[in-house]
Amino acid sequence: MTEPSDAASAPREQSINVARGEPLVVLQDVQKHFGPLHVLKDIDLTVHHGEVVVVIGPSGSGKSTLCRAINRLETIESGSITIDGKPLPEEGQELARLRADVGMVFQSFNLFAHKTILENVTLGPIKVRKQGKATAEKRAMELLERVGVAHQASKYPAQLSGGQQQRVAIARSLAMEPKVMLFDEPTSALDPEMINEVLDVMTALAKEGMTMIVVTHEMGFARRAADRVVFMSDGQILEENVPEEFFTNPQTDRAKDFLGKILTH
Amino acid sequence: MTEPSDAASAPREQSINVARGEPLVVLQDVQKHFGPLHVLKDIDLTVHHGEVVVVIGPSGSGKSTLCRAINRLETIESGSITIDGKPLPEEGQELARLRADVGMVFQSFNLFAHKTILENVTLGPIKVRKQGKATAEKRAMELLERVGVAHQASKYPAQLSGGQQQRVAIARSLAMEPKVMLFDEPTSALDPEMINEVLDVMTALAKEGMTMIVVTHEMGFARRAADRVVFMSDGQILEENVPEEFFTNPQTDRAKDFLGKILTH
Amino acid sequence: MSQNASVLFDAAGPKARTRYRLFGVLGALLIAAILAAVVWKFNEQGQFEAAKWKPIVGGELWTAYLLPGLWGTLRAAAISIVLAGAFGGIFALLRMSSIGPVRWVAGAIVEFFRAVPVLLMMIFSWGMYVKYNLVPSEYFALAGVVTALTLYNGSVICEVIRSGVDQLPKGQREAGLSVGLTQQQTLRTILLPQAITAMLPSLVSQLVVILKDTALGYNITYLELLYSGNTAASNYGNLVPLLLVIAAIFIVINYSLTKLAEWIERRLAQRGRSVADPDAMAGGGIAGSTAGPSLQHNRDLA
Amino acid sequence: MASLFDQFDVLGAMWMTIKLTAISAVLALVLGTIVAIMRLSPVPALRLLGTSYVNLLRNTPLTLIVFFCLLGMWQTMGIELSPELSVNAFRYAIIGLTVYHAAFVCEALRSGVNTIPLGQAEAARSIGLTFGQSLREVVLPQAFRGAITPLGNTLIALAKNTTVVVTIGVAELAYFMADVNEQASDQLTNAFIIAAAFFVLFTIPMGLGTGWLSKRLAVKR
Amino acid sequence: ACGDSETPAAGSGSGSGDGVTVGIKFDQPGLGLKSGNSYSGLDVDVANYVAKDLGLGTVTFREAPSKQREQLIKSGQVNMVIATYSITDARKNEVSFAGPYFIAQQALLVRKGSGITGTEGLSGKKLCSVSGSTSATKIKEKVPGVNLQEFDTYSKCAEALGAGRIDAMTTDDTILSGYANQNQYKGKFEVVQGVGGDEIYGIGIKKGDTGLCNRINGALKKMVDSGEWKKAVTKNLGDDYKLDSAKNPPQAAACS
Ligand SMILES: Nc1ncnc2c1ncn2[C@@H]1O[C@H](COP(=O)(O)OP(=O)(O)OP(=O)(O)O)[C@@H](O)[C@H]1O
Ligand SMILES: Nc1ncnc2c1ncn2[C@@H]1O[C@H](COP(=O)(O)OP(=O)(O)OP(=O)(O)O)[C@@H](O)[C@H]1O
Ligand SMILES: [Mg+2]
Ligand SMILES: [Mg+2]
Repeated sequence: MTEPSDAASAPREQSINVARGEPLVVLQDVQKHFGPLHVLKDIDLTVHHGEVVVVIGPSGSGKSTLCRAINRLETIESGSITIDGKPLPEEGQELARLRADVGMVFQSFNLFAHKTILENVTLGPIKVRKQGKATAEKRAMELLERVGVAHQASKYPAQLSGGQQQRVAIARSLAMEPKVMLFDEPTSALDPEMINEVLDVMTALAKEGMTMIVVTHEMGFARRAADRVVFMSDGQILEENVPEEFFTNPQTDRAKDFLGKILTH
Repeated sequence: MTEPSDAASAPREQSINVARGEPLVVLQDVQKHFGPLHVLKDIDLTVHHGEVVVVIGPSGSGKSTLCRAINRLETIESGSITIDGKPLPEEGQELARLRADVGMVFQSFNLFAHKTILENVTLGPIKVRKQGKATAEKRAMELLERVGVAHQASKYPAQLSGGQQQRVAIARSLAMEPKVMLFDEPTSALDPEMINEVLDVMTALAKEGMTMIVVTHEMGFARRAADRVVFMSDGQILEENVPEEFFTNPQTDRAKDFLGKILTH
Repeated sequence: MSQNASVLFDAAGPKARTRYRLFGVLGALLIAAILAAVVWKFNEQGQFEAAKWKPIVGGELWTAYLLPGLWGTLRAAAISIVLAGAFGGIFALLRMSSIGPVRWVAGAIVEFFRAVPVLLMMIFSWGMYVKYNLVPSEYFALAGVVTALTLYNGSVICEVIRSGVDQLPKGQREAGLSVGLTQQQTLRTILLPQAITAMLPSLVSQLVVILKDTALGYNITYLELLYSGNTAASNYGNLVPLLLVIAAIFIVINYSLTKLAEWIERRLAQRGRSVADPDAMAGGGIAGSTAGPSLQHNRDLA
Repeated sequence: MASLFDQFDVLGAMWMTIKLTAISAVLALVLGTIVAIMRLSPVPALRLLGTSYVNLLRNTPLTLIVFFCLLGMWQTMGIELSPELSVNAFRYAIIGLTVYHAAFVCEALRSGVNTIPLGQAEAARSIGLTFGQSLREVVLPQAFRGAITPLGNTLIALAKNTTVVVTIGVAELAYFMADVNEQASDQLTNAFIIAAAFFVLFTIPMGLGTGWLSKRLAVKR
Repeated sequence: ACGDSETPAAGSGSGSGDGVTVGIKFDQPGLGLKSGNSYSGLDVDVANYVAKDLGLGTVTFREAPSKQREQLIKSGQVNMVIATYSITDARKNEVSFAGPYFIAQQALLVRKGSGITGTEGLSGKKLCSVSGSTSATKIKEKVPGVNLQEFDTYSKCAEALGAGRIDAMTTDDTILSGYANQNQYKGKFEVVQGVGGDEIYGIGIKKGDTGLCNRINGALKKMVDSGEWKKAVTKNLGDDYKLDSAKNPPQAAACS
């Protein structure tokens, strides 16, 4: 694997040194249909500890499905997905436990609308990790502080702007201390001036060595934070490369075409 | 009024020469509240024949309201809005006639879902302009050709991609031969790879000399096609300038801050 | 549908599937046991005697009682749905009128008819028809049934249409106005056609309500299924078996209507009701959708 | 009009309507919730059972259901709910009203669940909550709030539908109307005005109340 | 004389030789019962006899629910109503009555061997009647402790009695006898008479049609004299029906 983008800050270096080379998420020959539609075709993908992988591709190419399959929000038909060497459990407590280890951030935030910001962040630690309320809240406040919304802790999600909600969603995931975080277009429901506040949090996370799989159209983020860009089209992974290489010199026509559409404006 | 459309190529220079200087849309001291919220404060804005004005500003700053007020989809409390020298009628036939002269393109396309593409475009000419069906359809097909969706004429809106729908919406407005076109974030509901196909149509329109007021976050478009950029914040117009000047040298802190947020990613 | 039916829970794994199958078997056994107990009791009381069921298999009971009753049910329902549709359409327009007092009066009338039980209106209007001999006396009961069903269901349909217009995306109206259509033209050519199409499933399921409510005509001697079943039972002495048969007829007809409504709904969705509330697309429903517009409950009752 | 009050037990009929409504409402809410949980459960057999229940009950006229309760359970199967026949009929009326409206309560709750965006349950599961936990912590609290309005509509319909039990001789307001029609038909208009006014006054607060409640408890999105 | 002139009008074409429409009950065994596509019962037999005697042609039966009887007559939908139609002063204001042709009395229907022999035995027993009927009210006055179930039809009471869920039902002895004689209950029930007052069955016709009234009364007299009346009673109400011969066959009242 190539070196991450020039490693500006210390923490990343360390965690990479510890973990780099160890595969964390491994997909092998994954297949998935929706009815007649073949949405995931022969997907092989390995994401290593501390690596940041950005997935891009046209609408409908299967990026979300890929992301969701890793969390088993979608089942796959054949092939295998392993996390930290263990295959995805199929059900029950084990599956729940695995999901606690895989953070997921959605396009539409999905904060629990009837709970306060603080409750959103502490729910998982209390119910799943069985932490005490005080411990959970202390940790939650730290995380909210870190994403910059600590002063909103007692509000309800609807009272926050989209960018703030998404940062809370990231804090909620982080509270579970996940091994890997999945982001499915985390900024595409946001007003433009809020996009950066979320991308900044994500970039910081990447720098700290979090393993991340990010579906996004934000090419700036991909260049800045990704170790690798994966290009999907029609359910297939067509290209994988370091960002610089991918953006300046895409190999396939599909990728060229896609980049052409997306980069000129 | 200039001849916007009969010359397919390079008419912009001409029409500007003809019309530049004649005010078309004039807002004077416009005020508007939503409850306690003062959404339009002392708005003064003059848009000339053939001019392309891009309105930018943070979310909630009143851009949409401004746009909608010009079409009287929102009423204003005081001040005046005139189009081609005539104040906005308050109701009835006259208001309808005025609206026919002001094209409006919405963020969410708003094609008539129960009518085909062709019917969407011919509805106004037939019902409002009292054109014959054949004439209206002939003209509609020309416009659909121009925006590149003529082959979809007999489909229903839901069968088209977002980008295609938005181009139809533009054709629908053009079919009324409007004096001015209003665009309210026409690309922000689109997938990234469809944004350009819409911006291209709008750029062409601008080149042909159409008078346009465009609310958008697409800075590329603003640089490329705008004669003037208007920056709004908290219901006020804080800056007006030619694009180059505005982007490189914003005068107010608000504008600097906003551009800072929006341009880095 | 089946794929998307519910995201409330995960797709079942092998263990869950086994467990579910076990639940299924146990549940089936339990239900079979309850049914067996009921059947045994019914049998003890002779409800399954040949004497009680033979007439039902034979043709005479059908030609002399049930079919005329069914005809009465269908006839009252058909007349009522037509009149209620007209009533609802007119009152919807009145309730959306730009003249305040018209809106207000129409609203009061509609709300009144929605608040008063259908049966009371039936008894009352029937009493009036009889007392003042307002229609030929052979139609007293029919008129009573139709009047009550029309007033109630017409009011409901009025609200359905109104909410149909309300549920259209705001942009549809605005786009109509922007093209230069007047308020009236926008209502007529843009909003109402979409509202009525979108509400078609609700309107069809309103038929179920009307059909069921014709059975209230029983109380005012209207010759519908339940009434004719009772008359038949006076002769054959098999009321319980007959009620079972009548319930089956109602269920079959109403279930078919419900399915029809669902089919229409799917068709509309396929043809691309982009008019549906955008929220609904963003995720209006984690339980799978057949619930339809929120008014549906109200209307399915009574 | 005063003579109606002397001649007939109007107040008793109103009280009967209120009792029927209140008791059936509580029972229907309980039964309907159980059916709704079956319909929403991951167990196919339970879902089938819940769906069948709703389809059967919802498509049968209430009059028939009330008959079945009394004729099937009391007369044929001999289950007597009280040695006092009027109480027995009253209780069967409640059973009939309950089982019928439970189907609608179930549908109201389901539509409440439908007001919850898809992502909520997924988000719950993706932080590691189990099915039961996500139901308890995330889905049901929101579903009940979203269901308040349809539940209110069901309650109003239930109040009006109590009139149907006149057929088994429970002395509520339709019984009163029928009685007047039989014995003092010149007073029918007055009787209708009294009964209609009662229902308007009885149901309007229900509508306003549930409207207020659903606004107050609404989950803002 | 003036009655004669009204008769043809009353039937609006069906009153004279080409047919007559008679309102009866459809659901009362022994009196007026629709059995498949034909009709049976005392009321039906009386109607047929009268129609034949008066040369009215074929008889068409229509259902005449209690509440609609006056209007059916007034509007000319039926020429006569013979449907356990008690003569009362209130009704006389709206229609005229021929007859009476039978005087029934309130009675109880009980299971054989139940030991109930009269109203005294009813205390604490379960009694069934039809909602809003006067018979139930009367019994309640006499025996306050009675345990009353009301249904909307007598058939339901009869079924409940047959199933043993109630101890007695009450209404006119004619109707009760009709049930006691129905196939499915034959031998199971017995009628207990001497419970309450008389119900005087008349034939309702258009008000003031004394001509028709007199002709019907003539026919009724013939029916009694010829023995047809007695035969009809026995056939429909059963051999063991205890006819109160002090009152029956009744003397026709003067037409007015
Ligand atoms: N539950 C489903 N049932 C049926 N088809 C589905 C379902 N979910 C997704 N699809 C289809 O599968 C394909 C891939 O969907 P997916 O959401 O993974 O694409 P994507 O790359 O994330 O697109 P986008 O950029 O628009 O989010 C699409 O064609 C989509 O319509
Ligand atoms: N109908 C309304 N009722 C009350 N408040 C409204 C209404 N429409 C808009 N507002 C408020 O008015 C303010 C200005 O709204 P407007 O839509 O004009 O902003 P905008 O600049 O277009 O924002 P965006 O970029 O998010 O579209 C916002 O605070 C908004 O919440
Ligand atoms: Mg996606
Ligand atoms: Mg806006």
